[in-house]
Amino acid sequence: MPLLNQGELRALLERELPGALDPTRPVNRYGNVEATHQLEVEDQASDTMGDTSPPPATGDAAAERQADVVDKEEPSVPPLSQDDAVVRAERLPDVAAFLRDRLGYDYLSRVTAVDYPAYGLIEVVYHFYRIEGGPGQIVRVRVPRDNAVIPSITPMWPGANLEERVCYDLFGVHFPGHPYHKRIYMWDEFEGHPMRKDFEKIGDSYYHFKWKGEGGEE
Amino acid sequence: MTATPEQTTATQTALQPVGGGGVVVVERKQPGQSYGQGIAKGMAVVIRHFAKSFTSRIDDKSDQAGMFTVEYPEERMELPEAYRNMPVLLYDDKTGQELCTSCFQCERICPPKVIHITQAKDPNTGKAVPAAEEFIIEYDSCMSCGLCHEICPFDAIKMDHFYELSTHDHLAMDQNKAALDRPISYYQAIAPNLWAAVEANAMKKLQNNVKRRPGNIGVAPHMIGKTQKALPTAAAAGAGAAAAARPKTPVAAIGKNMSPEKVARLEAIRAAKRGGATMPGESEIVAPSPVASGESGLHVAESQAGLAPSPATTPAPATGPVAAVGQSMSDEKKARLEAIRAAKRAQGGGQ
Amino acid sequence: MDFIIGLIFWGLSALILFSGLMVVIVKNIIHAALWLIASFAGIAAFYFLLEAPYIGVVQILVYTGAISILMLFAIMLTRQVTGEGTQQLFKRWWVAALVAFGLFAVVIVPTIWFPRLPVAERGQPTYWPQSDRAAASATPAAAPAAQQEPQPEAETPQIAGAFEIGRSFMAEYLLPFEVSSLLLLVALIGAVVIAYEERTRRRRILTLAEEAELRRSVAGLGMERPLQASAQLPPGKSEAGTAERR
Amino acid sequence: MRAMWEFFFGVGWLATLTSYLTITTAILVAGSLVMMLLTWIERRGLGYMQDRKGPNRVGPFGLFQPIAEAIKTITKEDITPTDADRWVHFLAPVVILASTVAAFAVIPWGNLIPVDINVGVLYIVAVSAVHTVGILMAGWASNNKFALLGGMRGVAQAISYEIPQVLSLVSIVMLVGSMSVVDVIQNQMDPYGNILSWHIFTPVGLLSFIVFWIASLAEGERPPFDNPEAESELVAGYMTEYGGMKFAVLFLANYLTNFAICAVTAGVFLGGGNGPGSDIPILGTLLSVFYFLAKSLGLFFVMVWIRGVVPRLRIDELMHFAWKFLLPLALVNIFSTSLWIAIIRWGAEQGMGIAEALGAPGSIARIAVAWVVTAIINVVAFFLVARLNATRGVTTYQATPTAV
Amino acid sequence: MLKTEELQINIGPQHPSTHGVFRLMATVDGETVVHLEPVFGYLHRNHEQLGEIWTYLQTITITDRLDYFNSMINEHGYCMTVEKLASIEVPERAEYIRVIMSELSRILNHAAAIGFWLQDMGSWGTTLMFGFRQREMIMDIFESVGGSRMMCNYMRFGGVARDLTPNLVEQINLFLEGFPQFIDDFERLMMENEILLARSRNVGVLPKELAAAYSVTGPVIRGSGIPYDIRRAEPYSIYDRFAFDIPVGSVGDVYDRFLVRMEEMRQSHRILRQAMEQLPQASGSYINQAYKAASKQQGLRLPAGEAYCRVESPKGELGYYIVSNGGNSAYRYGIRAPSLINLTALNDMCRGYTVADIVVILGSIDIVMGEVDR
Repeated sequence: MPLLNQGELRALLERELPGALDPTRPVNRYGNVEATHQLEVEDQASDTMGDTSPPPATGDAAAERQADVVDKEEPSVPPLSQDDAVVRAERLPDVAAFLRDRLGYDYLSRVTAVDYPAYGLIEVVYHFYRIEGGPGQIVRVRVPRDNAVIPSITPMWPGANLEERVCYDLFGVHFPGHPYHKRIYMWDEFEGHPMRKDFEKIGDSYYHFKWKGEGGEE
Repeated sequence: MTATPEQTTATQTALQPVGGGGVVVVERKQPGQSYGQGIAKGMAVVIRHFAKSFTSRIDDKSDQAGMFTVEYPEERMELPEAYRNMPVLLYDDKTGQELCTSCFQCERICPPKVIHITQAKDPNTGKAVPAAEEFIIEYDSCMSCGLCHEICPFDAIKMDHFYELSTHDHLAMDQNKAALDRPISYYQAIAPNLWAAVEANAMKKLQNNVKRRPGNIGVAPHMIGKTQKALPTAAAAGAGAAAAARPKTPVAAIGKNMSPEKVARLEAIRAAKRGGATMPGESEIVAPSPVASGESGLHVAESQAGLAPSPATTPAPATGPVAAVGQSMSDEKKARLEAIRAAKRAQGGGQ
Repeated sequence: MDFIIGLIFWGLSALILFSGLMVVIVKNIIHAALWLIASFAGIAAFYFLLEAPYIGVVQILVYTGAISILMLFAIMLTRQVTGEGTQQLFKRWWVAALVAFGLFAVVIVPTIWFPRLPVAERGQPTYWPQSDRAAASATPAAAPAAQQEPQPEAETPQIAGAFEIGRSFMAEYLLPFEVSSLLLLVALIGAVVIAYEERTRRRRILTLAEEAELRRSVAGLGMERPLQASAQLPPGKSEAGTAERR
Repeated sequence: MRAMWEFFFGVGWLATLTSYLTITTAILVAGSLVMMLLTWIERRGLGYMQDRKGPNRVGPFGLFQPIAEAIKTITKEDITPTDADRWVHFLAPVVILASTVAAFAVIPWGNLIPVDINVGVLYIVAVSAVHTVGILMAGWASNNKFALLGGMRGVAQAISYEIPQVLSLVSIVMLVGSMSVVDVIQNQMDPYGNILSWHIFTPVGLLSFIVFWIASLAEGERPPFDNPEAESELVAGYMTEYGGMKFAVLFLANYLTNFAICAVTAGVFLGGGNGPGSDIPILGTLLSVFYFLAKSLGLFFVMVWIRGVVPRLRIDELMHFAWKFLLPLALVNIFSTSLWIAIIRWGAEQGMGIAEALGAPGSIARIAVAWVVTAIINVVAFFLVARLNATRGVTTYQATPTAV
Repeated sequence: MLKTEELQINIGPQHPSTHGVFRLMATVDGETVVHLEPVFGYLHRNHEQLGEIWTYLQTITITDRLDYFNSMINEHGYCMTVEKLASIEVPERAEYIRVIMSELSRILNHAAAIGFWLQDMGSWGTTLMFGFRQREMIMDIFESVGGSRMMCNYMRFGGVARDLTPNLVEQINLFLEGFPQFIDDFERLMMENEILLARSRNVGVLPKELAAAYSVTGPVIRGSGIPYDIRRAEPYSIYDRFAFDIPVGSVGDVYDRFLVRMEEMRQSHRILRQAMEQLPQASGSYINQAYKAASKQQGLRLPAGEAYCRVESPKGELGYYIVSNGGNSAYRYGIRAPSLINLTALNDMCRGYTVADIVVILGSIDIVMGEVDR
């Protein structure tokens, strides 16, 4: 079947699997609005899918943008791409099956989690490719940071097994349905997820590991 | 070994071998054909190597059998020029002047942060002097990546070829300046071409810096006694002569790959700066447009190396970060600057 | 010369008796087996002392080499080794002691009654069954010329040389020789059958390729939906799979 | 030897005792020296085969390296694992070394013969059977999962390779007529010059040499059969829990077994000690010892050569190989040996009338016919068994239908 | 009869043949493997967080430490991702030098991998020594070019750090001259060895239809019969200028994977010969002049956005995923490590085989712990 180019996947998914796409527009709590705009809570249903141009920045945010003061303490947060297929978490397995069975993208290359504390969410990026070659497709799932739960696609794609465990271990994204849902690098009693932006970095001084029971220093 | 290339039946669009060549199925050995002759072949190969390793040595890369061992303490492999093991500081043989002007570039770029420099102060005026008073490299955690060697604008820090560093005294691994200093002739011996490429530039910069170093400040510790406070005439003459040979405009040397009109505008800015007038051109941060404005990242205020303005694609020359300019001006100039900035913000808002 | 042989004899017999005793006394059953092996070695040494190297070597090969391994394997693979649990003496130990003593008496009385060992006189083979006495007496005189064994002019003839045994297997004792070889053959085949039947009954673990092939043949299922990642076909299914494929 | 000591002590039994003791110490000292030479040959030979130098730092050409190693292993701490069977752990190396050294009692060094019992060949095989008891003791007593697995494997391998080893010797004993090692060597001294009469140059002897050599490689745990201490899977097999002196003893026993195997092979198949000029009275003995050592060390070099080439056989393949390849070959070889003897030696009264037509027993024509007949049988058997094994699968996993 | 219950065996983390610090908990029934559970994390240095703290130039030094057998290919992948995001144009000569170094690194890796595989099978190092001798020669080239044998730190954004001197070009040609004879030696030494055939035929079979689902890449997937090679599937750099074949296996067992590696060495040699012929005509210098100065590289600030770029490393598909927020260090720096993903199939491949086969199958996947644990 013909290779899809970048924007086509969104349209196709919308038509084939209604409700699979994730309509929400995350807002940036620090007002760093360069790439986001107000959450239109009210028009949830009649969301205009079509417009893929970045939303206009409102007046005061732009001014704030100018002042280098903001630039100094809070590093600017990269924009969340709009044109890729952003899928609702619970519909991910269906989208993955759709991609493989109908569109022929039968090779999952990469599952990456990216932490956006500014938007209050974790975005998990799936890269699908065809085994015969050619450019691939990117599917994104955005889940809130505090309870990040995405149904695991390991039962269908055994290749995602270890990648999902890495996302769980370093980012805290839970994958119900994963055959071996345990930490991959850290030891099981480790608390916290090291790759999250808010995981306190302590430079090279020794990390005092607190056992669950004692809660004491060492 | 390779059977005839057999095209796969998969869709050809994606897998069209542009440069030619297809897919070849590797040939497997059928069972039941071998009665030990496979092992016999292997033994033939091994015994040939056994015999040859007595007679010949492998010295160049094309022959495949013969003695390969280099017996380390007696015979040694000769190291290529670009070999890098541990950074060392260079000083001029004659005058004993160190090339390092403590510009902190290497300290900033060092990934494991093992270089620690303190700048020398002029004892009487208390002003900063372009020389390093104390220069420590923690040899035990330096990974010899060579980034300091590449970024040093004065070619003061070079990668050495010395790898027998084992010691039982861990503290000695924090090498101070005395332990790090090597004469230029030493580096010239181990890496002639690399030094020849940078020598002219390094020597010229050394002359500029030596002029601003009172007394024995920049001299390598162990050379202080030996060299009479030779006036830099002799060295300067040599360097000067070399410098004269090149075109006179030192400024051009800095922005050498820039278009002439940009050089002219730069000249104007410099003249204005010397005259204390404000910056004629408007200073604004180029919005991080998708096209990278390879803005030079030198945020460092006190660097005298001058900004090498990058061939910014946007018309307005990015004159470097706002903060750097504002520091050395009087307060009324600052107020005027503030006014300009407010006007810009208002104008910018409408963009 | 006799003094040294006497010395060796008493030493060896002490070793054999001691290790025999230890077999019974020691708690750990592996140690008991090892003491038994020591006594076998002692007996082999006896044969060498009696100038019968062939029997001595066969004793080493068969007993110390093979049967001891058999016993050790059997002990190791069957039951718990360090025997703390088992208590040493039964309540009515004296009955066992009485019976043991009775048997010992039965053995020791004839040896004491006939002081002289029935050692062969010059040229006369030892006590052999009547029927063979005639045949036996013929052999030593006309030893076949071709294969004259480099016979040291030992004072006493070879009581049981390798040559003697070989010849008698093919001559007088041909029938028992064949019957025993048949017996061994039956035992061998029995072992093979038991091992083979036990191997097939065990749960056969399918490799990935066999599973894929099985999945294709059993359900004709296409491969759109690959296997559960690390799940494995439930044992029941694979059992049925193997039985059916056989 | 006895006469000399009698002169000293004048008392018969003491003289024999001391004479036997001197012979034993001579064998042990010479054995250990040769063992050190073997380790040196192994490491330098393997080195040069891989285009690198072997140990050449300690002493000239690295000759003192084995001594350095001996000192190192002896000075290492000698630990016994906790709640291991202390006595059995201690006794295992003793049993292994004892069984190996005992085999040297019968091996003649050229013309110097320690003791000549008329069941020499059988004695060697019997004593190496005791070796397996030691392995099992070592494996069981180390109280370590890996050691137990290694021990079990070692015993299984040793037992299943003992049988082809013995059967291949049976055909040689049939050829010679007596089991004494000295007679076997004597038989190879026959009139047609010294070299051609070696057993290895008869088709029967050749096949029995192949079977015996491969089976002995397994008996001495040499690659490709070094399963018991297969580093890549079970760390060090039954030797895992041994350190210091006990490991040195195990190591010594291992190399002594290898030397014993080479010596027996040299003796039985290559006419150990026979060579041009080995029958001169005084000089001959020296020469024969030299020939014997040259042949044994040459065979050991072949062991090192094989070690440099082949990977290790898996334990189940190893068993298949023994029972389905070596054993049938050994049996076929016994059959062809009987044919060889029948054609060459037997006359009319043994029912081989037609052989009479070819001439007197032992004549050239008879030998030629025997050569042809046995050669055909052996070669056909070799290829038939090899093909059967290859197709019926020495490997346990049948070739599943290719997925492509 | 004899009831055998399953035995839990730990292979590693200190085990001679686990290619680094890596533990395998194997449940074994008799000699047959029932279940295999790899345990990672012994060499975890949180490489991805370092990429987020350091600037882009500094991160090049740690990409060498990912798959420390071929640092050149790691750097090549990383630099291509940054150049794609910052749209830096790479001159032709630099591209040729990069391809030459990558292919040399591929030969180095395959020669060593086959050596280690034989070592796991117990062949006492002959093939390993021959493989390492070839590796030594290539590392001499890397040393005179990059400055260090393994941690080359040689590639920069827009090209390479140093040009090829004429002497070096001559050294490479000498190496290519002697290489075919090395491969024939290597092949004659092992590939028809009966014991090796017995140990590796039909062992660790990964059927073709399952290979894609496990998303294994590199020689493992090509061994199963799928011609997936990124140099051909999605040609990057100037690979589309060279004619080379993709070797593919038929059964998908351990033996096929190593025949594929052997053939890949021949193909790399073929690419290298073509590259060395076309090198003199390549235009441009060894680095994009705009980015020649180290200060330029250090100060590079990528525009906000993300890029995912894939490279064919000898172990499989090596992918770099960089999300940038406009600053001079990455906001998120992720790596697709081929060794880690290839291990997903290890458990299913080893099931049903013996303990001795686990080590052989692991050797055929050819993992490096630096890349698995990151």
